[in-house]
Amino acid sequence: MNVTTASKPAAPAAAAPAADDRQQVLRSARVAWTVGLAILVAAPFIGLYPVFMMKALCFAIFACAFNLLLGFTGLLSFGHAAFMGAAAYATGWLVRSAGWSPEFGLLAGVAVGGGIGLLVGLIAIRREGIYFAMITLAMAQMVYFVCLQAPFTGGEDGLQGVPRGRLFGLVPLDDDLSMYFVVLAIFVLVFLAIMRIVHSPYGQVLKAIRENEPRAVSLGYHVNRYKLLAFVLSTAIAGLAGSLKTLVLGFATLSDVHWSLSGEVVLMTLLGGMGTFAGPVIGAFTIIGLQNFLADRVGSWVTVIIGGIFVVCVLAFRRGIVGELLAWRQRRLKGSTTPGGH
Amino acid sequence: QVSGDVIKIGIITDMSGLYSDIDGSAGVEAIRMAVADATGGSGMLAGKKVEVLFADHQNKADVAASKAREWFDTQGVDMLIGGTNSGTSLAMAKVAAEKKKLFISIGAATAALTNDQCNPYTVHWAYDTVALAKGTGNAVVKGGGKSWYFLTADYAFGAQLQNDTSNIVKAAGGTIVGSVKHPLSASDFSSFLLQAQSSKAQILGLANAGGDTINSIKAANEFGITKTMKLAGLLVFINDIHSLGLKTTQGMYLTDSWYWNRDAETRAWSRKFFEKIKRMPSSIQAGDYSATLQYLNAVKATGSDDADKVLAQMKKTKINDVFAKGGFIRDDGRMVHDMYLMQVKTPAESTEPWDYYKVAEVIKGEAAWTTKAESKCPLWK
Amino acid sequence: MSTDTILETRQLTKEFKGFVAVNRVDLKVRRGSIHALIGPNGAGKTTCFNLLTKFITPTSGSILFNGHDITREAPASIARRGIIRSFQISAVFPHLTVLENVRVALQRKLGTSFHFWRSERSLDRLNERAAELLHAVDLGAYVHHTTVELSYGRKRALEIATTLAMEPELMLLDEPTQGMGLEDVDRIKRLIKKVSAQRTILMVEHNMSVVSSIADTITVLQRGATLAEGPYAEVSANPAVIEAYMGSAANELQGAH
Amino acid sequence: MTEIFGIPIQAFLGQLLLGLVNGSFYAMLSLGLAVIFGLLGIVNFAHGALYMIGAYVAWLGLEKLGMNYWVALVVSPLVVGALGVLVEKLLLRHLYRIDPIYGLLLTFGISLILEGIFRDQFGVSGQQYAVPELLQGATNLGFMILPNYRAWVVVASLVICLGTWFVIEKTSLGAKLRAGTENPTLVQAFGINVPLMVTLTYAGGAALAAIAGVLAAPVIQITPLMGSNLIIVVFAVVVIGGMGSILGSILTGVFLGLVEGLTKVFYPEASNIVVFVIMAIVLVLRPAGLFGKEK
Amino acid sequence: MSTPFLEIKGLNAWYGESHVLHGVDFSVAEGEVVTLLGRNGAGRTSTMRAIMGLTGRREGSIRVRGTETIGWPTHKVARLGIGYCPEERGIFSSLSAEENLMLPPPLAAGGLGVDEIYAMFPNLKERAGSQGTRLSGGEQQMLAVARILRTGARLLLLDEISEGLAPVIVQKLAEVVTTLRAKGYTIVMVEQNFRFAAPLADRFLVMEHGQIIQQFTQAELPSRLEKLHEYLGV
Ligand SMILES: Nc1ncnc2c1ncn2[C@@H]1O[C@H](COP(=O)(O)OP(=O)(O)OP(=O)(O)O)[C@@H](O)[C@H]1O
Ligand SMILES: Nc1ncnc2c1ncn2[C@@H]1O[C@H](COP(=O)(O)OP(=O)(O)OP(=O)(O)O)[C@@H](O)[C@H]1O
Ligand SMILES: CC(C)C[C@H](N)C(=O)O
Ligand SMILES: [Mg+2]
Ligand SMILES: [Mg+2]
Repeated sequence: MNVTTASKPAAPAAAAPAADDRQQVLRSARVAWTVGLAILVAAPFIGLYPVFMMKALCFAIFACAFNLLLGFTGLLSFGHAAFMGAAAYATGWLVRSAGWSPEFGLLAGVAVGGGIGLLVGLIAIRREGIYFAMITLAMAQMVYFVCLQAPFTGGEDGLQGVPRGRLFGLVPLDDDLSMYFVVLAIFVLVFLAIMRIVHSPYGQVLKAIRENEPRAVSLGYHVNRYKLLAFVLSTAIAGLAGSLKTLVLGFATLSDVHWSLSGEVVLMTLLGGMGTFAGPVIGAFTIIGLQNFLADRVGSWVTVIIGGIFVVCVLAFRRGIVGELLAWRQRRLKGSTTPGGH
Repeated sequence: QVSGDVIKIGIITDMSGLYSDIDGSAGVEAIRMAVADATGGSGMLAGKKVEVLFADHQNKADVAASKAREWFDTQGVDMLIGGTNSGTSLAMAKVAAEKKKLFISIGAATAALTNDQCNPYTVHWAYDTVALAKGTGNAVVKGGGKSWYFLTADYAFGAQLQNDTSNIVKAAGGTIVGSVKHPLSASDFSSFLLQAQSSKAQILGLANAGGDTINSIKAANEFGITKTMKLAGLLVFINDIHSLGLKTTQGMYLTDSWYWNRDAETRAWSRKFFEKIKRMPSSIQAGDYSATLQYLNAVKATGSDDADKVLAQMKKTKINDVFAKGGFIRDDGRMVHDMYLMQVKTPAESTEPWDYYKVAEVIKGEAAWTTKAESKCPLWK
Repeated sequence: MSTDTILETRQLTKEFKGFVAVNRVDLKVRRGSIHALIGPNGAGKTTCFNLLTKFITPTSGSILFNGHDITREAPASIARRGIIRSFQISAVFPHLTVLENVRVALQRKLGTSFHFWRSERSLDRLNERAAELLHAVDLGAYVHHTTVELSYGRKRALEIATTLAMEPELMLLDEPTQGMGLEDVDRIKRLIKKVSAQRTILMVEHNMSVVSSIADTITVLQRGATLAEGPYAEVSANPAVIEAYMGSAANELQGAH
Repeated sequence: MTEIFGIPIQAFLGQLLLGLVNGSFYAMLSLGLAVIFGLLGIVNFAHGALYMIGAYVAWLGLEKLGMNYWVALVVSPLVVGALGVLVEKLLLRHLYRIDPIYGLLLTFGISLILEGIFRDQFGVSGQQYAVPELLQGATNLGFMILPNYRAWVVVASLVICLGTWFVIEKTSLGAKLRAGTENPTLVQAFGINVPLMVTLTYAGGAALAAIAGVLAAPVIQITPLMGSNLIIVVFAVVVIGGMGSILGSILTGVFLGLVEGLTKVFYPEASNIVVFVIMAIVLVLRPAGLFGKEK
Repeated sequence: MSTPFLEIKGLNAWYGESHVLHGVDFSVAEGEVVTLLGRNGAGRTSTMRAIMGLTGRREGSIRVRGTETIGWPTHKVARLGIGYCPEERGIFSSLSAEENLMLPPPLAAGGLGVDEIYAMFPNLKERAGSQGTRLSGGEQQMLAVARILRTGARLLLLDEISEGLAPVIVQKLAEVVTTLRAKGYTIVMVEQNFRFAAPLADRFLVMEHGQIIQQFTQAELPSRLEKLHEYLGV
């Protein structure tokens, strides 16, 4: 479905194919992209509930942002909800109480996500691996309590009744359909932006750092600066996801900053396939869809099922859905051409 | 004309959390009882099926609002009942108004639903913070409790209840010394209570509910707070008394909108309820029943499930059922009926299980609720 | 100090919780030479390397590179000055292609490494130079392979190519022939000799056939301290060195004759 | 003197004592985490869930079997320890050779499963557990009325913490554990069954969590979420103390409990975040934590 | 002859990707003392580690008293009665000297008693309470050897036990090995210090590039010196 890079902890999803294989991969990737986009464009007309689709797209953006960090940089942040949530609150308050227009609300969300990301990143980036995960988790909890207690966040009630307003003062967003296409457009832009980041000179360095950090240091890269930038980019995009979600649903609440959401986004990425482009999107749709579908049917078992998926993914399925697909196709391609080397 | 050829009633309430005893699945059962009674057991009204949907909002406003929106958009729900928790009701009220559907809040306490946040599609059925404050607040101040400190649940309900009670206390010549907020569903109240204790106030006003009230009362006993301060439970349900026991609660004053052991009619209905649930109904569960019954009667009368028509019909009909006598829906959406100031019996006075209250005072409809002068609701001007 | 000395350590010392791994080492590396660091296991060779590249911080002593005191500089800054190391265990970017491995090293000089908005195609102009370097280490045929697929020896060659791409003034090689078959050893030996033109090489190596044939100067460490220094012939005849490293066996055997 | 910095001394000492109670729980939980992390290198996210189950076992024992508190204090750690054996043998075992991050994720998943099951069974509204008869009542300390049970919690947890510390630092079993954290392969080369030791260590850590759960049962609401609410603070405690340091986790736990208590006196709004603020400061000044060793 | 105590055939071993043993074959009879010779990096340590199951992947056959142990977990191998004294000594810093000494559990009856050990290494008795890694290098080495003598292991794998030690201690260790030999222990030693190893061993094995390239007995030693010089050579 797309070009991948392997993730640090997981086994490699794919090796670089030879030139004609690559053509073939590109061609099938293009087909897959077109189909995916077509489905998204057609979604509201084929009976998919637009509010659900918008919510899922927001989470897809969130998961993509997270994947930029975990999948492409090798940093596991266990507090990503904080950035999404803080931005959601910021946008909610600015749009509702300060009367900002939606586009500025979104920009402010990006700034808030990135800004808090910078602060947290400066502290967390000093440690690696599980330490990094635990520190981000703890810092995020701090954001959570600030959101719980700050005077403008509405405490347990959250910020409610955030109007969607008019985009650029022109497009009224109250209509679900026009809102949907705005969300879709933003999603596509973010997706392309992430692809560009990954396939940029900067992305190359990130990849190198993830593959072998001491080596990257010895080549003269100040790796912490690169990681910090990745962290900030990721949190800024997470902020965008939060802001957008606030506009779509009309509220920002504590669920948006709660650590369980941080866990969910890890799962989305892991399930879809970290270090792949489409993985987080598929993961987000799967998890949000599953939650929606199961919530009324099985009650508390949703948590059990989600936990079960986590366990299965970690034990048996570390490449995720997209990663497995790619690996499977890789194996088929390998079967037909002789492997290089030696 | 019935939309989608079914009359769909949805209830979104706390089905698993600290308020689930007060409403929860038993509340859903009360609604089913109302459907059965309104349709003569057939489940069909004017040839259309009546359906009941329910969902758990987990005390989260966002979950409640999303579910409500989804139900209106995709399920064609015609009338939404909001269960416990003010935060969720305020959120659902906004969605319902946007979708122009009828929303009846039963379990939520906040008077804001029919005051500064009122809207034409919201009806508030059982009780509210103003009524609680007027009932219990006045009684306590009259009994000599002049200086107050509040232990307040940190969300829409707690703040509103504290605020409304403060107004009453001040109006009656009392003073407010301070307050401390605790999170909804707090696990340990000890440090909040120590804060309260050092305030030296006479009265500790509990502006919380359900499990939180139960636990704060217990912890207050454990830490000996009850020796220096008197507790005033501002919102106490019969389920709370049941789990705390009469020994701990005897003599306490509380205000409620309904009591199962009030008269023959309430007793008869409650026994039916008890058969199914093995618990006596709370006032909210009775309210669930009443609201559903009145709604379905109005649908039958108008032959339509259009919110505007049904609501107009409901507003012009007096409400006389097991829950309320001579009740009516005011322009701000408040269902006006009598409230009761009750005192908890001593263990000796109680003659049977669930026989817990003496009615100390019936607060008449006119006196119980927000007055026109106080109201900021534009619909009632 | 003379410009002839590219790297100098003065009383360089590293203690690990009371254990002195490197003890007052005064090392002088002459510009343009191949300088080997040998010594028994645990003598402190790798630790020395780690100190020079600041992967660990010295307890005391100083390090001078081209006359500048670099003792307090960050690892990346030291790399930027032109001291590049290779690792005792293979240090490549396994899931990058062979070409990309070298390009990552070349890329730094371009100054666009933080440009996340630019296409990676902007790096293509480095391909030619990268391929050139790969040819130099006989990896011309593997340019587009993913690095994991290479044999161990070829990975080490790639590592050297990557290191060369940094145009280091001083290359630090930690056991470049470790774990290799004979022909790989030979390839690497020739390679080192080849790339030593116009630059200085400091290497740790146990393989005496490599050391004896290409090293100009040898420093022998033992328990953190310098035991001997000089050209191979001299050092290998030093009884202390024979005792501590080359093996008293030889000594004994000779004596027995 | 009746006031300190304008705060009644009673409130001050009272909150400090409550802080000590909380600190005892932090200490016990972070101790278990430290033991598990030390030997297995796994950040046990499920620790909170194990703590929760410890409390539920006590509650269920009382409700269904009439098992009293003192029996629960023994049975619950056994049950939870057995659960720990299962978890380690069936799941964690497969993760030792890969990135430790997966251990964190796996135990996170496990905690979701456990929590979900208990939520389904018992709702989230919370169960009450009566204070055992022997410890009912309160002692008037003059500045506050201290429920006897809370005093017991402090004493019991300190005894348990110090006991664990003693076992690990002063006994031959502890010597094996310590040696195992330093160099498991060599310990195994001496013929010690390290995999078994690892299993038992995890079980032991789980049992510690369960004891904390039983101790907590009478003072808080027993809810399925009681563990996950606490565990993040405990993580912060562990990071501040220095991962894997036994004594560090005990001292830091108690210390942070006290700090929280103090914050409740002077600036209650910040009491929830003070631990995280301290964590940030400690990390900036000493990245390895207060008692941690530089790697 | 009876089954050898240790019999190794076609042993291959890897550390990650690097292939360090390329088909090692040899056997050691009960009560025999064998020394592995070779240059740095020849694979002697790796051979010992492979016997204990401490390398990465292994292939081939390792029989201890006739029991195939390849693929066994390390602790089971050890329980066949093998004591391993690693090159890096492996003294635990978080344990006191005495705790270090008492750490390995008994594997069989007949191990030396603590008193015997302290009699053999009086230094250790003196330093019993100090932190393991605070001991001097020589003391650490003694501790590492002493530790496995306590367990009753009958096959000892001693990796460079004379390394970095003062001549007196080396001498002491030589005495210890001689004593053990007299007691019928089976010993495989890796030694760089030929002067130390030469008089102790019954047999010498020469390794290069992860293979045994030469074997000869104590008696053949004088005639092989020339050749040895070349192999170990300088
Ligand atoms: N981080 C550390 N903490 C404690 N001791 C260390 C540390 N790193 C190395 N040492 C010790 O320092 C000494 C020197 O180690 P070093 O790795 O420098 O040896 P080397 O000369 O490279 O040996 P080899 O030839 O085996 O690679 C050894 O005794 C080692 O155990
Ligand atoms: N952990 C390891 N990872 C990778 N390679 C290793 C490892 N340990 C040893 N090697 C390599 O394996 C080869 C054989 O090493 P080994 O330690 O067995 O040598 P040796 O004969 O004991 O020599 P000496 O101890 O004198 O260095 C060497 O090339 C060494 O560098
Ligand atoms: C039923 C009640 C406990 C609900 C609470 N009074 C609220 O409005 O939030
Ligand atoms: Mg080394
Ligand atoms: Mg060796």
